[in-house]
Amino acid sequence: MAKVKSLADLKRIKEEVQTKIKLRENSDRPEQVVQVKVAMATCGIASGAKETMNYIISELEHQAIDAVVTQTGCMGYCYAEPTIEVTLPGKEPVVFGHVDKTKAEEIIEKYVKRNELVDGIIPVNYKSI
Amino acid sequence: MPKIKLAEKTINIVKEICAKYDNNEGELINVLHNVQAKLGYLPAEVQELIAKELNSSVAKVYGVVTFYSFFTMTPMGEFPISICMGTACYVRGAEQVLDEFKRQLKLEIGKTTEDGKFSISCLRCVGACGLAPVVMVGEKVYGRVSPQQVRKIIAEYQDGCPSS
Amino acid sequence: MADYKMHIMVCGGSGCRASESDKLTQNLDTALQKNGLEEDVQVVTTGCFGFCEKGPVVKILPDNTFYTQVTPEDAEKIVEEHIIKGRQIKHLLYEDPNAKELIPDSKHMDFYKKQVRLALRNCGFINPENIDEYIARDGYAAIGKCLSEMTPEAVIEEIKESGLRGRGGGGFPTGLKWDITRKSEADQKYVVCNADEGDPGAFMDRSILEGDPHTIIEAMAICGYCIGADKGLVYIRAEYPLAIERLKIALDQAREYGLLGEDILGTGFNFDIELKYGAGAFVCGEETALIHSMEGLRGEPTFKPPFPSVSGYNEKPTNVNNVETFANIPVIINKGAGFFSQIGTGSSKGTKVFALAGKINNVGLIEVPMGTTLREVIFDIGGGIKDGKKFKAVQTGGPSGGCLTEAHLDTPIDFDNLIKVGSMMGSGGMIVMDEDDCMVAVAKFYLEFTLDESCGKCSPCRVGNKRLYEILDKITQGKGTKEDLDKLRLLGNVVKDTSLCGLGQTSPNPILSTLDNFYDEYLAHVEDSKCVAGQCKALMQYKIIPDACSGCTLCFRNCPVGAISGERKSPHFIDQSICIKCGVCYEKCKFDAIEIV
Amino acid sequence: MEMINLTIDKKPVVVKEGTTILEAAAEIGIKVPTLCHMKLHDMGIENKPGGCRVCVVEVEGRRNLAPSCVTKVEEGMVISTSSIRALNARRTVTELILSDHPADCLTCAKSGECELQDLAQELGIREIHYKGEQSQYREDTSPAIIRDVNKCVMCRRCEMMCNEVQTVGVLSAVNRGFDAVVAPAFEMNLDHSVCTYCGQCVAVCPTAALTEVDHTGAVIRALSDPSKTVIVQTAPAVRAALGEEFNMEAGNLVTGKMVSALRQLGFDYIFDTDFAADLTIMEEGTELLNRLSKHLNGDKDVKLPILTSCCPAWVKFFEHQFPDMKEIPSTARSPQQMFGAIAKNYFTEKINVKREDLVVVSIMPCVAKKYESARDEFAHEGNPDVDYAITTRELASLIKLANIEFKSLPEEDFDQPLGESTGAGVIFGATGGVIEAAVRTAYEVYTGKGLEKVDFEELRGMEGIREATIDFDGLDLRIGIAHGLGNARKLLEDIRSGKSNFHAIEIMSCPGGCIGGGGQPYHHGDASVIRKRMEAIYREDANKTIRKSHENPYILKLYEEFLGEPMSEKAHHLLHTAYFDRSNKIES
Repeated sequence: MAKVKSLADLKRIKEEVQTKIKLRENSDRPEQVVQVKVAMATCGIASGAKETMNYIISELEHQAIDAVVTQTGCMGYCYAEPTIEVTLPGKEPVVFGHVDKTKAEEIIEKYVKRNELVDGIIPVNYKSI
Repeated sequence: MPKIKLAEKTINIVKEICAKYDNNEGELINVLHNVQAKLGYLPAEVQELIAKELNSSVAKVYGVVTFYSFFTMTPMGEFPISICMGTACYVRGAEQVLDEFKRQLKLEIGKTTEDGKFSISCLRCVGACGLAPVVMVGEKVYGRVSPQQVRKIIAEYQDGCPSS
Repeated sequence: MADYKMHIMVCGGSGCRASESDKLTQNLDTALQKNGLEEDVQVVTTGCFGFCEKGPVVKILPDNTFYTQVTPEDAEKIVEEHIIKGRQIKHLLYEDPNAKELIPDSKHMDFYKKQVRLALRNCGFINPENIDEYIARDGYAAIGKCLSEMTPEAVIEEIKESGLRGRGGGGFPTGLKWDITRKSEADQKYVVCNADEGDPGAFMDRSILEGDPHTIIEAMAICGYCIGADKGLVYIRAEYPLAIERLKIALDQAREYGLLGEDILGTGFNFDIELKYGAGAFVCGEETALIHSMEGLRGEPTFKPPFPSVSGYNEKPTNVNNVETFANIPVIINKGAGFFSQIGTGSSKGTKVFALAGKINNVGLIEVPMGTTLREVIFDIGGGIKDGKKFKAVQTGGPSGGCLTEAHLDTPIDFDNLIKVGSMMGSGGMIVMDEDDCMVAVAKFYLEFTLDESCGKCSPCRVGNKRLYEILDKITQGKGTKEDLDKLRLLGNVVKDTSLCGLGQTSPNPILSTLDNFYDEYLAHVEDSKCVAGQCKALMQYKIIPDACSGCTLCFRNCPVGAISGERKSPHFIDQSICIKCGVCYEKCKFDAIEIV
Repeated sequence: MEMINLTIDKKPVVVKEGTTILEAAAEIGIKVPTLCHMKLHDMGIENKPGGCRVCVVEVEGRRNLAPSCVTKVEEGMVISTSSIRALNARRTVTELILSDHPADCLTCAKSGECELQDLAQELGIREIHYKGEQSQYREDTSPAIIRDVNKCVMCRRCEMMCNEVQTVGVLSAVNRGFDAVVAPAFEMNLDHSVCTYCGQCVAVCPTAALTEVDHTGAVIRALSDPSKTVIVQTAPAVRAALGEEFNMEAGNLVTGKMVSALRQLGFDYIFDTDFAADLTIMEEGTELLNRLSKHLNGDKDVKLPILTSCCPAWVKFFEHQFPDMKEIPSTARSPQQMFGAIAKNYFTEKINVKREDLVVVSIMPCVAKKYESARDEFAHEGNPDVDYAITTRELASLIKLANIEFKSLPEEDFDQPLGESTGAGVIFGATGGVIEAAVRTAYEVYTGKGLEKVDFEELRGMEGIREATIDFDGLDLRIGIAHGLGNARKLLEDIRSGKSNFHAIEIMSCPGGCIGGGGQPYHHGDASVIRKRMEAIYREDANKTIRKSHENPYILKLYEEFLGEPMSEKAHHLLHTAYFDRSNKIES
């Protein structure tokens, strides 16, 4: 193990290890970060929810967007699987259907980063899942 | 002056531990901890030896041994039973549990059964207050113990082998 | 580095570990491997979550699902249901004791809502055996800042400004203490961390050491820098094996990283830490006694002055602070004195950790801002009294503190307020009592503790506490007189006024406060031979109500001493001369046919 | 040094910085009662654990009462030593101590001398309000000291003496809380321990937790047995202190009255240990010169320094703690034992009494002498050379018992032949005295010249360790002196490590020498008493016509008639001894 010889060394190590606990830090303050819930019931998994989730997690991390990506049970929109719910800080949750990799990319680029609306929103009246 | 008899192995253990602490009198408590961990208790002869090794007086060593409740001069049972008497355990009935152990084993606190199997002692808060009242047998922790469970706990060890 | 998508946080505190949380961790790992998820999900053993009542506790991130009383056998289900299928496991969720509903998310638990975690900031959050996780949480940034940007005087000034007061009980201003030690000239000085937590029912220091050992190491180094010491000593209870183990690991890691040892962070500052073990003596919480114990002597206190800051360990200037005090230091340095001092009350800044115990729903470890009321702590965070019973008293400050009543529930908790109402902060034990607790017996319990723990050096504590205990015992036996109550008060005051150290100076507090607040209960014992709470066995009898007794023989069969006689289907009878008042019959009776009189 | 202004009981006081409240109060004549505190001025001995809490006083502005013995004065302090609060606390604390103390004052060995009894009296305690369980320890009787731990008040004085002053390390506080007492390891009996019986614990104990074994009854029985001839010897330090027991000023020499009292008590012959001290000088001095000349001639087998061996506690001390050096001390027996041997072997012949019909009683300032007289090697077929050794205090109680009005007794002389002594024999009672006596004789023998001045001031004093060089006509004789076993230990460790370059060392176990012995009237913490006794000893020496041992005519006669010459075979047999290794052996 390398010695920490200076303050700069310490900062470097901190940056290196920060990602290790990023997930924990974010989950401790979900309301301050982007929250994504992926419906992951049998129907979801069958239609590729797992791949979608993996993609979202790695993409958000890659782009250094603080987010919490969780899985949830069936949202009740089996016809539109994979479905995800996205909550931006201070905003109401929005549910998207048929989210494959391409769609996910679009959601991240447009909705998450620029707050522009994209197609595929499932208009519903529910509080949360 | 009566000669003090100790097994050679014991002498070596004690000397080694004292040497580890540079035979420094100021490390007496650390030395006692180590010796008790090895021998299980601190008999008079061992205290004499420690005093000699640390160039201290045996009265002083004994004064320290009798000051701290962690140190004991009587060998503990094969299965030492410790009942937590911390406040949390107390208010949740530790005393009744203790009484039951005493009654079942016909044993007083700090004593060991004739067969050397069990000894009873009280502890101050093991920090498992959420499980109060707590009983420890050796390293094993029993939580939320009721007096009715005491017989069962003892039975676990009666055959000489704890069912884990 | 594998990027984990989920973290399973398993409490590895002593309490949860006693309920096999380590086996649970193993099983979780196995189950993850079985499902090929070891790259996606990380199992983290953390320090205490605080929610000890329902241990072992498991928290799943990022969704903050909070599982309680999890057994090793539940591991597979957690992986298969929750991790893979995203379904919460209902029976492991925490049920709000009052609203009777399941709480899926720790963010919604009353227990956590009102807490502000500074000293406990990393407990339950990081793996205490991994220095990297500590560093990721700004660990060692504070010592870095001190060494590179601040003079020792500036650091002390910052601590002074923060208003931090010693959390071990005395409440002495920490910055001032450091300043005095700094100004004592000597060739060698010492930093001592008092980790000999001995209050029955208090375990905050243990939890910090188990959950976040590096914060203590860092804070001690900062203190060493400020006072001019290159040696630190942690005086730790030998009864805390897990804390010792974690601290040792942390020390090794810090040394390996060069954060302890010579030339720390290239600044020329040297500091290292050695462990010294306590051996079961409550009085060693008193700093002079602690120092004598570290020197290999009987842990007897000596008169102050000289204070340890002037002449302590090996007669060198020694700064003694307790664990929780140290745990606040990095926060103050990193976030600034202003951040810290805006929390709390006028005279007591920051937060305080309490160990909630007794007849309360949520037994555990909590941290709240100074100034939080007892009511908030007991009823909101603590979830109220167990089994719907009535709140009677809360004991704060351990054996040195007093019993407070309903009337004090809205008192904002801080150092001075508690003293004003006849108790004290102490190290933070908080024991809640309900209607079944006899206050005379409670006072006796505490006195028995002090009696056991008195070092015997000064006469008022050695003999005075014995006499106080004997009087209390007499009262609980129903043999007390009204004159005895006056004696308790008179003698208690003298013991307080004349004892050598804090132990004797506070030992009568449980008696004096119960006399003040529950005088009627004492009076009932001595005048009517009645124990209202039904706890003093000598003063009560179990009797069978013939009309209610169905003659089921259940009591009869369960009586351990054969004191109950009677025929099936006809009312039973308890022979009072044989009865040991164990209460088994009372508990067993299904017809409420046994009364306590 | 800075001066501090404060007010005690409304009186202004100015004292030096660092003064305690207790001392400051004393300066204006206010005596705050104490129990555990004890300070032996100019001996560097102080006991102030601040534990008894009897001396608490009220300091304005402080939350708690302050123990005056350890609280230092501060500028502007306002103190009340007798406010209701302080008085109530003081009385309550004393009552608490009494509540765990046997109330057998009327028959207690310490009655009349007990500091706790005095305190209770002073505070006017007539009732103990807080009664309860009392400690129950067994009594421990050794050849010299009785421990009655039930009377221990945890003042810690004995522990301090035993560990810090004497470094014997037999006593320690043991157990804790209500059970805490001072005791030997494992609460073993003293006679199983390394106790030297120096008796300094007895000398400082405020109560009767530590007292000497009482032999007065046995002495009375011997005196009343017509078949016995009972003779008595009195140690030099006794005459300088006995008067204190009869309310006489410390430092009064009561030699003549003491002789007179002993005669009234019925002793058949009143002899003097000083005579035997002179004899000791003849033997020890000769041994010193022998060893010295052999050493100077290059004999490597001869070890120097030579150490004195008069003090039985010191002998037992090195037998336990420095057994590897047991060849170094002089083999000469102590004066008490030389006297016993001469009495039972020579004097019996003179008066034609059988050995078993002669009872030798010694009056000693010492409790270790009881042990010494009981050592096996000092008995012949079970009959000891010295039958009973009683302390100065025990003699006083015998005198009181016999209704003797001590103060008005006439001065009488010792009997002969064993009652004649020189000034050299007298000064054995004070630290430095034995070596000074030895020097007076050795000088003249070694150089063949007469001393012009017999007073060696450089060997006297109260310093714990002293050294001096005496010019022996060209030979610089280097002398070391230690009193108090802790000081002795330092010199011994120097010898062991080869650092010592002394030719001769005198060691006495008790601070001040025998005048401060464990069997002397209680000093109650007043060290000036010991100094006054010392002055008395040197006064007695100065007043003697013969001041050198080798000029004692009866000594010369004894050699002529009986012993031959110093170190002769007979002398060796009767006047010398050997030492034993009493160290703890740990074996497998």
